[in-house]
Amino acid sequence: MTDTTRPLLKVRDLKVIFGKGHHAVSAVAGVSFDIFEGETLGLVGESGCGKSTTGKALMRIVEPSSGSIELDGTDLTELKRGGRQLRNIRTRMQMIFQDPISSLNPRRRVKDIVAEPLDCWKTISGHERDVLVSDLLSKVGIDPAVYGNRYARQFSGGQCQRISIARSLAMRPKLLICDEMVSALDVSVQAQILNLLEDLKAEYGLTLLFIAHDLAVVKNVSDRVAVMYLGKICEIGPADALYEAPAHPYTKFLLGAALEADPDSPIHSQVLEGEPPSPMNPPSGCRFRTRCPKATELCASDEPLAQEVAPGHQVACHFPLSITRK
Amino acid sequence: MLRYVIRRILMLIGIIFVISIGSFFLIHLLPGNITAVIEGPGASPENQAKLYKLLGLNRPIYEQYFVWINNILHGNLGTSFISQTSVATTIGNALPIDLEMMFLSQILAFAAAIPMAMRSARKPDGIVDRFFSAGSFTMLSVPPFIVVILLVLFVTYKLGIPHTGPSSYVSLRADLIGNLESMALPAITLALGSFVIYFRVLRSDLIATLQEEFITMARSKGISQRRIMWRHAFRPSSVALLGAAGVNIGGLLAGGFVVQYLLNIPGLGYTLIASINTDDYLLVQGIVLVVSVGVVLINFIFDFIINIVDPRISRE
Amino acid sequence: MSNTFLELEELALVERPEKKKPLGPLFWICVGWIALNIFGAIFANVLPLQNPLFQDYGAINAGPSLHHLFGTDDIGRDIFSRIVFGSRVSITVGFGSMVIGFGIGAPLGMLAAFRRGRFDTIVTTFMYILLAFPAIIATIAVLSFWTPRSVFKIILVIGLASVPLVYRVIRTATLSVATKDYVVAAKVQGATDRRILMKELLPNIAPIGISFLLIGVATVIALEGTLAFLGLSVVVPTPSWGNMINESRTVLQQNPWLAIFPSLALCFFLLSLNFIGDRLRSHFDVTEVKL
Amino acid sequence: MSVTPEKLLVVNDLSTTFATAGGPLPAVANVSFDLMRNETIGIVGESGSGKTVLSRTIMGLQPRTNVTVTGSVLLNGSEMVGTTESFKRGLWGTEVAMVFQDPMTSLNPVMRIGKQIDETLRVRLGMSKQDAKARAIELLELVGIPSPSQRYDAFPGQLSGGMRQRVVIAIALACSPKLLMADEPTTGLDVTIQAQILNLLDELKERLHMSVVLVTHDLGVVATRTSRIVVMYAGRIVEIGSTRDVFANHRMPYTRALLESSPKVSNASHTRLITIPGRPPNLLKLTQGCSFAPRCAYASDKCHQERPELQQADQPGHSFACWNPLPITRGDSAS
Repeated sequence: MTDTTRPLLKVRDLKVIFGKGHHAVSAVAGVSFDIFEGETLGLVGESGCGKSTTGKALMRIVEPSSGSIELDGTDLTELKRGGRQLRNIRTRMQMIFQDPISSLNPRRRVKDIVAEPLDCWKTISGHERDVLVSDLLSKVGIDPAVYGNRYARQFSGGQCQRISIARSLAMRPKLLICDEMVSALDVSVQAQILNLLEDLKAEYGLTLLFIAHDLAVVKNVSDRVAVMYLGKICEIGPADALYEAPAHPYTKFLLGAALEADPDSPIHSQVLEGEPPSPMNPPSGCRFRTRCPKATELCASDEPLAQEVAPGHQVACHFPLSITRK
Repeated sequence: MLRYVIRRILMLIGIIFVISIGSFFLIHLLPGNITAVIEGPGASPENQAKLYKLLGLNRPIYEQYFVWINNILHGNLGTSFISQTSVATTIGNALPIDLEMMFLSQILAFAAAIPMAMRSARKPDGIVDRFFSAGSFTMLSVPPFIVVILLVLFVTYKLGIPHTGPSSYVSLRADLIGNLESMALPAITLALGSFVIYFRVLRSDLIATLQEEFITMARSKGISQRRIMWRHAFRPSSVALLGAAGVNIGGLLAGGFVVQYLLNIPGLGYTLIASINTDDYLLVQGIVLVVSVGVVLINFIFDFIINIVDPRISRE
Repeated sequence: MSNTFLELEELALVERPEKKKPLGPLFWICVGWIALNIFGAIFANVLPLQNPLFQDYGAINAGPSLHHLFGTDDIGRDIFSRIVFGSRVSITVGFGSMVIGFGIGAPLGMLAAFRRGRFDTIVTTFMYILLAFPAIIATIAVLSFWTPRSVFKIILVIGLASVPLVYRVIRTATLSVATKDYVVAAKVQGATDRRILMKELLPNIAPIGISFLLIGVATVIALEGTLAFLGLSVVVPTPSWGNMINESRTVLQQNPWLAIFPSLALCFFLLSLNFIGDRLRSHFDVTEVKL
Repeated sequence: MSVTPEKLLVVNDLSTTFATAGGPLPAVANVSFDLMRNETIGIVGESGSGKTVLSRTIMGLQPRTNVTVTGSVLLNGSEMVGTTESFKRGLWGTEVAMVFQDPMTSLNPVMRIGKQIDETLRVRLGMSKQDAKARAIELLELVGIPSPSQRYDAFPGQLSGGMRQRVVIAIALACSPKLLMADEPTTGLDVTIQAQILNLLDELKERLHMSVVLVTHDLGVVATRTSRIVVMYAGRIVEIGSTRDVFANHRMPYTRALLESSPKVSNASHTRLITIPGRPPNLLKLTQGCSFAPRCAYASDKCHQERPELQQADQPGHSFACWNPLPITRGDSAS
């Protein structure tokens, strides 16, 4: 199912800087990764680490300051802003947002919301369009005959998210960017949506970038996981391997802080101290060094580059934790 | 904060500049020979020459503006050709009356609006609130010139207090009690208009604030209802109130003009209407300039107070 | 996939119930009153009304009677007919100015909030400077110099003076909508800016615009009344509510009806407009924009 | 006093009903449980389960209009239900205090944080200005705020979410309450900050000998930090027992659904989650049967018609409300 040889999306040294001069904030400070066809890449990090901005920059909803984003060989950063080519390429990559209720126009009918991309591009119309819309709604578990004519404001969060998914699939995109798509939902509804996403991924042959702060959710859906801290990726690797044996101290702390719904799981008294520094004034060298117990002078002077610690597992740290596999 | 203050001051200078240009060009709306129109029939050549010099009419338009603004910065607003008195002096005599009227009416309006809004907000949709809200909503639709007529009708016919003629205004320096008596009706009229706005704005903000989590938090500390209202709810709810007050004082001027016109209070409004009726264009121009700058300054001050009240605003 | 489909079947779907209060009978009474006034204004000439300028010397300062429903003024003109004819000025000025104000302010506000960037900065700064300018003083000043006064000039001056206000309301409303995810979602689907403006933004801003428009009309009518009262509106003897009230001042003692009836006409009209605007605003749950 | 000294809080048959346009809304119905001194109990449920309303009703902080509260809440011997606000005011802060869900909205944005702590000390304990300030700075230090005397003058907007929540905790602790109600205290916070705050609460509970009610939707939060757990669904308790029993020997299908539908870090990637159909019910349209029956795989006719009462399970202190309980799968693991 997963063709891990061909990258669908190649991101190189992506930077997003908000503001100018003294008030400039580099929300994304040079991020590079590939997403291979058919895989799910999880992007995890705490609030303010730039994961959502990365997702939006990939769609050029937020303008990247530098770097390249190559989808199937086309560099998105070179397309004219607001131009037809950019609008067109967006049909091949779609996005699902965090707030399900605000991502649907409350004054439009569900059918029209799902048909929006079709109407924009006028690929199909009339009866064909209606059939496709009904089909999409059924696929996400919403009965088109009963609910198709209702207004979006009448639906609950979980149902809105289903409608959003239906809309994003209308143009049969290759890449789906899911930005915290289940974090606003109750656990029981969250599980439904996650299962639905997995089913649709298989059916439509989708490639996913799954952005979330919840480590457990990310692991459950991802083949590979990238961990972000203060605008940079500090570790990227296969999901199971990375969770089992994190190589970056930050990843280790993050996993240690994640709460397991198990009374026997140990309480980690060794929690990460302090709070992330302001992205307006990031530390020199390694960005994690101000909170890292292992930090040395080298960490303050030199920025660590990504190094491979195992096949497909890279870490940006001068002193990666040793990886021992059983 | 400092950046914010500098930005506001630059904006203030820009606005005053725009106002001065606007006031200057008013004169050019007049049809025909400006000096003749302004001075009316029977203008002496001597006076025409004076005005010619004041406006610098032989020079290019931008130079005319600089001549004019330079005169104004030196306190020379020209001399009225109708009354033969200095415009600056006329304004200087009338202005204190406006300030007093404004001051009295705002004190009355706030004194009524704040406690009533608090009472209303304590039980939204309760009987008291419904009564206050319906009353204020109705009053919102009654323009000040109607209020003042109704008040005059009421005072004169129901209470039997005769409404005296043009001499009814008593200056503050002459007789404090008499002055307050003569100012009561205009101040109440203006206060009613302001009260309606302040009450509605503060009520809806208080209701919103009282639903905030930090109010529940304050309750859970075990402090009294009264303290919660004044210490916790009032200040964050007063931003819109202050904003409304800043804007309202500008709007109040029109109402103030009407009231002065009707009740013969010789403030700026009365003088303005009189000068419009006598085609005393230089006096009109002078009053417009002074009042506009005054309104802008008042807005500026209110903006400043809002910043002190709510530190969130200048931080963003 | 059919199992997820079934999951929902058995449950009631509409979980976010609409909390809307019905508009209520009072709302429709107000709508009816406004409609009646507008009807009267349009058809004043064909309606069986007395000539508003005819001076009936047999009935001067007469109280209400069958012949003169609201009585007559100090030179014997029929007050009822003058009120109906007088509504023409108020209504024309009220709606006319708002057409100008919204015609210029609303598209600018929407565009600025949607485009952002330099266009927004420039227009907004400019509008805020104008907004700080006391519009009422400016209106009075221009009207006192720009003689002779006509309805058209009054509409133009008030209309232009209202542009910054309309701009600010519409821009704020658009901003709150334009940052919603559904607008971003439309962009992501490849919708053109034009399509986003028309399909996503306009339907969500229109309710705010309409309620503000009605309240704006009421404000302008009150302002026109004030101007007329000060003698700065249409030239007498053309009746308008404001100048009728002004004329009544001198005979307030002998003939209070002359002040009371036009005042009532004006106040009921304003009250209805304000009520409709306010009710619509709460009906559409316009909380994010303070008018 | 008739209350045994070990029991700090006794909630008996507590119901909170809101009067809404759509009819009476039973947000909390017939809830009974108790809490020992120095104990931490967890209240778990999804949105709409009534857990937040329950915690506020226990404190007496429910809204003042359109609400009916019946039953009894005995807090350290004092009945809270049906008393006046001024009576409850005497208990708030000193007997019971609350930490709120969203630190971004629970602090007054236009009041310096020092003043917000001071206020309680001065109004409730009658401290002088200087004493209150000194104590406030001590409290800020206690909750782990760096350079507290400088932060004393800060506005809430100048602090991060984690720091604000520490300030909220400092305010709650100002008058040394015996019971701390923590309503989703870490929901809006990042995992690493969440761990800091939960550890802080644990540590303070031990140091100050408090009891804690920890309300949350996240089973991970209560798993290791509580001795007992109350599971709520549609305003009622559906299962209650020691933390271990609820996790390992749960009998109510909803408890299992809640446990199994949440993804776990220890799951292998692409683990299929067990889901329950539908979503939590509309409280205005509750049927007479078990509220969970429409979503329950084990539901029988009886479940739809008759509401199950809480019944005793095998382990002491463990009860559940279900007609068709799950069999005991993993045996008795209670220590």
